[in-house]
Amino acid sequence: MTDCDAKLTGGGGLAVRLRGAVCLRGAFPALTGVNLNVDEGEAVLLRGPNGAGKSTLLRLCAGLAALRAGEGEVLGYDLRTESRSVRLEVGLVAHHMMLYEDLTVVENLEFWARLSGASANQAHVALRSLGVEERLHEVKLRKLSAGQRKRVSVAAVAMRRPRLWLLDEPHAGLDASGREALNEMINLARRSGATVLIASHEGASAEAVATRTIHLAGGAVWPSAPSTPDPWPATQPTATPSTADPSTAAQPKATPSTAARRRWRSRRLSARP
Amino acid sequence: MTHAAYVAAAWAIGVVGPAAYAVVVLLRGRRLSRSVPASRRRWLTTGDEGDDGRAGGR
Amino acid sequence: MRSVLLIAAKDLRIELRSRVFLYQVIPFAITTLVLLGFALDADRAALRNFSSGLYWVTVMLAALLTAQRSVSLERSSGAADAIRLSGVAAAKIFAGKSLALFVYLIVLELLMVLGIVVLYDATLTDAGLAAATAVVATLGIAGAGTLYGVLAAGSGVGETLLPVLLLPVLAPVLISATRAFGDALGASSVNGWAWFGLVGLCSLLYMLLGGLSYGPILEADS
Amino acid sequence: MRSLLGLPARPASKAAEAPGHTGSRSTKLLGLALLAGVVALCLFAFVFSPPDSRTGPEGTPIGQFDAVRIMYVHVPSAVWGYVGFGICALGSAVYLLKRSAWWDRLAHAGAEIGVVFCGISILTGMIWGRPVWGTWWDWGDVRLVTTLMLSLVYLGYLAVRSLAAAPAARESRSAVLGIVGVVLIPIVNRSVDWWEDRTLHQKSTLEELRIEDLTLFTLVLGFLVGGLAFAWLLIHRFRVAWLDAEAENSEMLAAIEERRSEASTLNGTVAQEVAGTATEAEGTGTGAEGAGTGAEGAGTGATGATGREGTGATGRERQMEASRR
Repeated sequence: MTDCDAKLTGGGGLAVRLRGAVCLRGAFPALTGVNLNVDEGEAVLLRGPNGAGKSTLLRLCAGLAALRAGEGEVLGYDLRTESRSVRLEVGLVAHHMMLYEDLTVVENLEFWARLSGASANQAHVALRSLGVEERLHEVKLRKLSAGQRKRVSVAAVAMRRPRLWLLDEPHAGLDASGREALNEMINLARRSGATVLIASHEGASAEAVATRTIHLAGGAVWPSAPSTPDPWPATQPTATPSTADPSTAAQPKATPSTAARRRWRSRRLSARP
Repeated sequence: MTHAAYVAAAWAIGVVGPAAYAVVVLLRGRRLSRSVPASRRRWLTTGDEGDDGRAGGR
Repeated sequence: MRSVLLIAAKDLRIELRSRVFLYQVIPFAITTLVLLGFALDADRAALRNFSSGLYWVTVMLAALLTAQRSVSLERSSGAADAIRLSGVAAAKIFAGKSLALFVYLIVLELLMVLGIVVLYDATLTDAGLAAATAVVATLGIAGAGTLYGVLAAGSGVGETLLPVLLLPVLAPVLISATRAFGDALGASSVNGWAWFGLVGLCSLLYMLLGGLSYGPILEADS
Repeated sequence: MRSLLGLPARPASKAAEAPGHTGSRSTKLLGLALLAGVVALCLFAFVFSPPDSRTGPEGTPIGQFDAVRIMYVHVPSAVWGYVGFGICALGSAVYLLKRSAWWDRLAHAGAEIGVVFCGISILTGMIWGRPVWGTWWDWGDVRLVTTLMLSLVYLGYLAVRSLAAAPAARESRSAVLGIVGVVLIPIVNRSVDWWEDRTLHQKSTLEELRIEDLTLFTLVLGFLVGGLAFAWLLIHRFRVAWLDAEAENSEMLAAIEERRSEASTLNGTVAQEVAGTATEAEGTGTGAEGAGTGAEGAGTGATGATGREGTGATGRERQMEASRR
């Protein structure tokens, strides 16, 4: 619809690129036209009130929710046509656990590991790094506390070594040591070049790892504050809106220039009868 | 006429059934037509003749 | 093939742990057999004559329960999303889920054969035909149940929608399996193996259609 | 009478602009032909064609007498009902291959009309069976049982279509149901056929009746009139399905607009967090009005919210349309 769309086909360095993305949940428009660019290696914090569309945005980036309108690319794959490739390379920690209550911790992880082609060893490494104690490995998930389950479900994602991490309220229900372990894991992933999107209400824990914050409201991105300094400089340059890429002009990054605002206002007024 | 009651009942169903259905379809079409602009109803914009129901392209 | 077995084994293991099958589905089947006996006034001759039909009606009803259970297992935990994220082809997921459903139903049917022998006074005159029919018919029931279970559950009103969708579609299996079983139980003099062929054709079609359309159904489920 | 309904008096004022119905000139001609056909069929069925009064070898009457007149309704409605299911399956298959909205609507229309016609066929069949066979329902009658099973399958199809869901999800689900239903036709037919070795339904109604010329002609006329009714209903039902989707789509657009404007009021709180852009909240708050600014609204300087609002209604509408195809 605008000239920035013409640039969409050129990939390169962007982990997520959404233009006017509209997503439905049932008959409800959960996303109402999201424009978003995320560079590879960034850690972006998504904030916004309940029902702002954060979870759906993450599901969209995971290739699980279908685009109703607009365009989107994740890790260079088109969301409409190559969602299967997207799914193989992302890891989603969602509200629900994505684990079976009646299987033990190890059984759960080994099932997912073998199904997605990871090794059982990776599962154990992931469990250890999230601080799930050895004695819990043979316990049914049903008998774990909420915090322990969360650790297990993060481990189930971590062992797949995704290139894009999509974390939906990952800190909820975790104690201090759990949050620390999680943040460490996120940072570790970023150092190896992964990109992270975190939806969170709990500012402090998530901001510790985020390189910038994006606000969602009413299913669309709201102009956000300038990015906070990056505590873990990743391989990619983190200064997001490089002047070279005009497509970032459409992304609500900084305050719109007053001139543009004035122009728009006058046009709006003149459009009235 | 033999079996007059049966014949009458069958014909009543056979004629009234589709007719009632047609009324329902027409009324629904009228109600919906109000909320959809004429430009989105191709069988109107392509002219009144020769439309075989292929409304709205594919 | 490996992922098919993985998914099926996972389902069976969960079933062994949760005991839903043992404590809910099997008692349901026995209760149904007993109730049908009461409904026919415990008339020995009638029960023996109709045992094959009553048997398959009970299997269908139990299949509804197991199909629903098989779907809710994935959906309640959000694992349906995780399976899609694992990138396994839809046809393989379908095969795995169907295989697990097939195993439960076969176990149930074995028990129910005992049930009709004891309760309805049926005698198994052609065990080979009975076994072949049961295996093939159950494949079809499992395939259709898996496909329609996901389809109905995705629309949000699975509990009421699944029977409405699944039972008419399974009608040919019910008819032909009943006839073949009637022959195997010595209750009727039709050619059971011809009916067995029809059962096989149905099952083949269900599996084929299920494998092809499971993907679109799963994708619609977002 | 159906045709009369197909010829509504146009509101005189805005007739040429946008008549508020699903008719067009061709459907009106079709409706006229249908009306004439119904009149002719009634004449032939009740006046010209004779009752079926044959006698058996021993001189006992074996004919159906006047009950044969039910056949002129029963047989065509069964055949056209099956055609409706066939259209549904065809539309569903093409939809799954091409994801084309057109074929999806066609499948929906076909299924609904198929259920109506098959329902009529079942009812009239029962009414015919009572005097001729002496029973309302006969399990040995293959076609009756098959038709009922099939109608139930397509009732399930309509049930799925009636549920609130994302359009794409609903379309895929119902397409699978539509295909499975038709694949079942031969199997259900075979299985019920074998169910009873003999079947009350004659292998071919026409042969069995040893029909006189006029009876045969009336039956053929019944097929033609049934076909006209089928076509008329199919076109109108298709258009209603199309309108339904359009209305649903514009409702969706309205919901999106509403959600976005609701967001801008909500943004009082968000904007406070976003110190630099706090003053923008009321500037972009009335985004819906921005639609008039056209596609150039997001020029080079306009960023984020401003540009989006400007192109919102038109651009998104186009995209939604594209995604539907």
